[in-house]
Amino acid sequence: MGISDLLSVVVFLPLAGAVVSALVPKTRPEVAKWVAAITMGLGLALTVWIVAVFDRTASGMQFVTNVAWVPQAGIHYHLGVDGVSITMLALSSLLGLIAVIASWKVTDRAPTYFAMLLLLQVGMNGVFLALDFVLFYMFWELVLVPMFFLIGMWGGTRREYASVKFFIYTLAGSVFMLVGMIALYLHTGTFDMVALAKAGSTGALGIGFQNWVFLAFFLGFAVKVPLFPLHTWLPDAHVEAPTAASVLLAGILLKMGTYGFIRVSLPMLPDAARAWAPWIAVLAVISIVYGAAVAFAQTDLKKLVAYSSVSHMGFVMLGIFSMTTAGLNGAVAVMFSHGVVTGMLFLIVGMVYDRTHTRQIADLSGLSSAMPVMGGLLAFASFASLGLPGLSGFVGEFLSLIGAWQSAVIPHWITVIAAVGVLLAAAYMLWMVLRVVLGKPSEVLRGLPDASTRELWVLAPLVALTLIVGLYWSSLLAFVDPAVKALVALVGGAA
Amino acid sequence: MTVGPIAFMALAGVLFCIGLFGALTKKSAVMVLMSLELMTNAVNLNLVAVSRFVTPSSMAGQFAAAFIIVVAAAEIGLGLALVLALYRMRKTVELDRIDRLRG
Amino acid sequence: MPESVAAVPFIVLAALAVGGAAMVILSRNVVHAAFWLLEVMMAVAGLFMLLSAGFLALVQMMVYAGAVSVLVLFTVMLTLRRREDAERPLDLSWSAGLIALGVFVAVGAAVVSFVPPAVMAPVRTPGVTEFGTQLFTQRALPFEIASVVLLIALVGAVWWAGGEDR
Amino acid sequence: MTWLVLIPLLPALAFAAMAPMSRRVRTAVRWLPLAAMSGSLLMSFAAFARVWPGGGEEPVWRATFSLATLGGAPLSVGLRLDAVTAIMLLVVTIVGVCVQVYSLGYMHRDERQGWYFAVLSLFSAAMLLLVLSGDFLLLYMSWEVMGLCSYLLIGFWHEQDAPRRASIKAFLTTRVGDVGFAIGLAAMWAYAHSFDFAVVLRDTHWTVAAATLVSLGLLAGAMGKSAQVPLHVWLPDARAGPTPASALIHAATMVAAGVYLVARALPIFHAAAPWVLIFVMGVGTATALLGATLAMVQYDIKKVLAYSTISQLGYMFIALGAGAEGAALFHLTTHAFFKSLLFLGAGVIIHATHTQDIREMGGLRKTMPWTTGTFLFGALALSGVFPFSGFWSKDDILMTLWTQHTWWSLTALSVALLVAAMTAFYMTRVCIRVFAGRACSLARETHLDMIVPMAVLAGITAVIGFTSPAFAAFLGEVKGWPDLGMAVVGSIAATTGIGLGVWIYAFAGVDTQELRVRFPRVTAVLENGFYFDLTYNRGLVETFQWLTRLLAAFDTTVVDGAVNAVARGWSAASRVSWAFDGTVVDGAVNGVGALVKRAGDRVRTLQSGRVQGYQRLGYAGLLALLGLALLVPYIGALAAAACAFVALIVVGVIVVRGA
Repeated sequence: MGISDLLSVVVFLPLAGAVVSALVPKTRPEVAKWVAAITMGLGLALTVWIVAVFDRTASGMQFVTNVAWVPQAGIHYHLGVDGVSITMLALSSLLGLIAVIASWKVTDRAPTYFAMLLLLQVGMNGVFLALDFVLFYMFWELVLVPMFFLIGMWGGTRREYASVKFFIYTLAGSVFMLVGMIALYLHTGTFDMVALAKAGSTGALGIGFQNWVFLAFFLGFAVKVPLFPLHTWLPDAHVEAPTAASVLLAGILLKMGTYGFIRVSLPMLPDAARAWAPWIAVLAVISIVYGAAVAFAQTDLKKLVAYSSVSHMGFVMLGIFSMTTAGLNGAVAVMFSHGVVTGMLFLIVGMVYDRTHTRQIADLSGLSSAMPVMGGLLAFASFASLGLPGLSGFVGEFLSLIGAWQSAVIPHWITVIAAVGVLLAAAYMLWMVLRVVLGKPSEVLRGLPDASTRELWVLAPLVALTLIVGLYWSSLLAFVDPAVKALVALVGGAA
Repeated sequence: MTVGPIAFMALAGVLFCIGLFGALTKKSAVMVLMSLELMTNAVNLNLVAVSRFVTPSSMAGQFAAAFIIVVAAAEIGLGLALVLALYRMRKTVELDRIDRLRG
Repeated sequence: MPESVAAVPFIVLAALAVGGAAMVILSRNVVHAAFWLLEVMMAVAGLFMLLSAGFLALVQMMVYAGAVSVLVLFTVMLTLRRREDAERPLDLSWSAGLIALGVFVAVGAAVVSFVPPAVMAPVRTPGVTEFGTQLFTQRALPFEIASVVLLIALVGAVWWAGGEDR
Repeated sequence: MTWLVLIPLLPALAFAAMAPMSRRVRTAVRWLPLAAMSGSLLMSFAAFARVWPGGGEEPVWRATFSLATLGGAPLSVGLRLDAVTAIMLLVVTIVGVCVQVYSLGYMHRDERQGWYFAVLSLFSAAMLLLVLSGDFLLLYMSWEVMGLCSYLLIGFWHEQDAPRRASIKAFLTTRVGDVGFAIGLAAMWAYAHSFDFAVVLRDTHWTVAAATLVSLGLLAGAMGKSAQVPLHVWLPDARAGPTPASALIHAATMVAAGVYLVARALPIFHAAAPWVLIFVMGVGTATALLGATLAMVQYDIKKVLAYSTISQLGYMFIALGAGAEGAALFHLTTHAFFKSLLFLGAGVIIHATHTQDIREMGGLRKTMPWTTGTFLFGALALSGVFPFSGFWSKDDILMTLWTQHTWWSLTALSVALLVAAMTAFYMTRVCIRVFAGRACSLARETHLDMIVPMAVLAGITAVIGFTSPAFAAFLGEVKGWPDLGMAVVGSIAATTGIGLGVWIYAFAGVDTQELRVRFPRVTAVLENGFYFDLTYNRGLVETFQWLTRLLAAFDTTVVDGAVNAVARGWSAASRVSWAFDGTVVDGAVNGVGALVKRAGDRVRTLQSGRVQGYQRLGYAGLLALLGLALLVPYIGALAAAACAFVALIVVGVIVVRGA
């Protein structure tokens, strides 16, 4: 097995785990979770290996596997990583393992539950590594199924509604994506994403054609991001989903949308992207401000975090469609940091919920007095989320902002409003901290235990990553920059 | 006197449509399954004929037909098992009395 | 075009197949219909022979004529409470007939517009030997998958048909 | 000279070590920040010695560190040591060590004091990093971390409501300014492609438009941090935190960071449109006047000092507006010492009297001689009395305004003189209320560990003024001893204020309550701080909260409602459309109900639940599609025929109607 087969192993290892986990009898849930943990752990180890041997100076695809799959239709089994996808792969492998450990106490139909988590992992890894459109689409849709079941079977009180809404909404989006994909295929005769990117940048596609295909892909990706006004599935799905599913939903699934924009819309349809950029920037800014404002009014902690995701993903979109290296670097940094930080927030909210059985902000106050460690970590995550320098959230937001200002396609006033969004983020986060973390401890918190060792281990890597990326930007951006530079050169934006 | 592929294809078409008619009309689940078998047979016949006349050396159509037979056998086995299960549950094999999906 | 097929046996077998199929649909008695189906299967097996697909003909005989028909007959027997239950109305319907006719017109149009390409006859028509060789070399994977499918179907069928005692 | 890195690093490490500790262990090692800070102090002296004798434009030492590469170009941050940095380092570390020592005594009863010391240490690290940073990005980053520490310390006693609210208010108000700062940085990057002082301030040739934009952005940030009007509202509330933290953060160092920022960026301000500097001066003037006015009417001793800080920061902005970097920094330095001294003194007084209200104090000079003495040193310096430090730095600013001699600067000068008098007046008021008169409490002198830092600061306050020419020379400016005329004018202003204060509060015994009753409207305006808070609360905060609730409702009803409406399925949709048809086409209202029912029934029959029905539909649909596909070439013709048909009917109807 050569090193280039590593990617296939990383993608399909969880599938094997899922099969094994599903076969475990219901009466032995601990076997299933160990299977899941070991599989995820192996996957993470392999990912770390890939990250370690990844050539950070090169801009192209690495570890490429490309064999004919359905040669009649020109479909290939084509995997590879570049600087953008490797950050996402690392994030998804890490959050996958964390999701499993965070679900350690799940006993209800545990074998199926862990099989679903593992299956989800196959789809998530696959989306970020696939370089053939058909493969990409398959993984993309594969993600929906386990998430649907995770929400629908292990979710909260309105789980049916939330899961069906999530499924249909995102499926409706991806149908448009399929249309765009087929249109591209009919026009160019290939499903190969690398070849398509080349075709797009050489101007092989007319602007009229590009516009329509861009719109189709936009609908597919924007639902996933989610961009205002296509975001309403997100709060429902988040509130009803079990903690681990929330973590993966916010941490990885949303990134699939923005990753699609980076991997598909920008390089393949550059002219259309340039033409649409100001409008998308407007939507992004609305997402930023609107998400922040709505988050401020929430009374449910999980909903607050969910709407904050809408706001943060707006920064990603702004960075992407600035079409500058700073903006795109920033976008990937926000994607990574949001995965880590929001994961942390959801985990902590879940841990608090496990103890108190409430997520109402009004019920929880004085967390830092009742559980100093938990409260401190929640405050830490909030500060990372509101973009405090020295923590990871700042890196991306700042770079997105300067990229947007620098951009030739985005007017300055949009950037100014986005900067106000940073202020609003501070407002809702601090307002939450004020009511939840600070103050006199409320009745429901009395006598509850502080974070356990397992919970600390779940959060520790996220805290560490937040600090490392925030203090040493290159630890993340060294991977991203060459790919972004090549992309911007392809698209022809400002340096 | 000889016949070419068109004769076989026409025959297959007739068989298929007879099967289709049966599948659409019959009220007994067993009859519907039998009609489905007719349709599969028609398809197989078509495949083998085209393989014989168009790609005589590769036998691709024959393989396809062989696998269809396998799947059809599996299908009829499962289908009949379902019919039995249904019969146990509802004491009938009449399809028009099985309408739990009614809107 | 490779060597053609003699018309006389084709016409005989085709008549048997079409007639049998019609009888399947038109029999009032389910048991009779099952026997007519068996007749159609055998006619099709003959047609396979005619198309020099010997192995398939054999499989057709064994699987359909042997196994499936028996299965159908058993099911019919098991789901009949009285002898009279075997007699059923004809259940003919105009709309279904129209649809079937439409499909036939469409298919017929497709068939009529089909122009057989000119193909060189092979040196030797491949037979059962070649079929077997290919089956276990080039097409080993589909073969294995097919066996797994059969196995799963078997398990499933047993499961569903298993009865109340599980 | 890489050891300079240790100056901010030591306190940062102290914080990093203490943050994960348990409360008990943290309390046990509460001396750790002090140890780290002392190390920084020593190294700051060493750094100062390296820069000595100063005067050069070029930094003595610089180091860059690549944060990231953007499109292959490095995004670097760096440290630099030059004269300004050396002075700021000394100011921060000296005040910092004094406050740390003082805090050991002040906080020793508090349960969570370990956390207090840890945050104080992080703050020191951020402040030291800020003054050491050689580019605007690192400066901005440490700036925000300071904001966090300020937030944490103001809200230190978060079980009470007031500190919690004050902390969030402080963070958000300064962040309003930081929005401008961030935009300024973005514009700076877009124009100069660098944040480095050397590149941005010296090598870049700024266009007026770009420089104006950037300087306004930076100014916004500075106004937030340095509590300039209209972003000053957070500073008076910041007194809710522990008093020594107020001394360090909200008097001496952090609030001066805005002044430091503008002083650093002054070359950009010079390149900007001329009105920008005048605007800076105007902001400073307004702030100085407003702060002094409000300080005169406060009863809370910390609030008096807070408004006084605002006023003095305004003074510094006036100097910056005049382009006098040296004068501003000198006032910053002297102010850091005497204002922290005053806050520390206030802390002792509050501890001793258990109140912050100066009306409930009095006669402390007998029981607390050391506190009285040091506090008086600070008060005299603040009032600008010779030879205390405030006199010298204030004189510098006044002289700068006089020499600039423009219409604007002379206006500012007259206001500044007025403010000087007012400052002397309100400090006299506080001193008389607190120290004179009969003793009204059992206050006792505090311990030595708190007196010593105050005494050190008092000593510095007394002598540092005499370094005025040396200070300027060190920064590379040429300046002699103060002009006698301006010194006399300044002293007259101070004396007038003191005299008035003594006359009113000590001799004439004017009843200020009576004044309040006589001028209710003026009183109301002053007591509400010119209604800034009220306006912001009503106009911004409440509107924002209302707006967020509105948007949240909008989100669930309209945006999500639209989604649900779409998803409600064909059955319902067809009912609605049938009903619509019924009303519009027929206009027969009575028929609607029947139509709706019929439509529903019709849709329902499609859903028979029978498999074969579905199958038939499927095949029929397939055939229809096939037919459609065959007809496609003729679709254009069919559509044209249909259009023509409709047009014909429309024309016919019009003709018939018209006839």
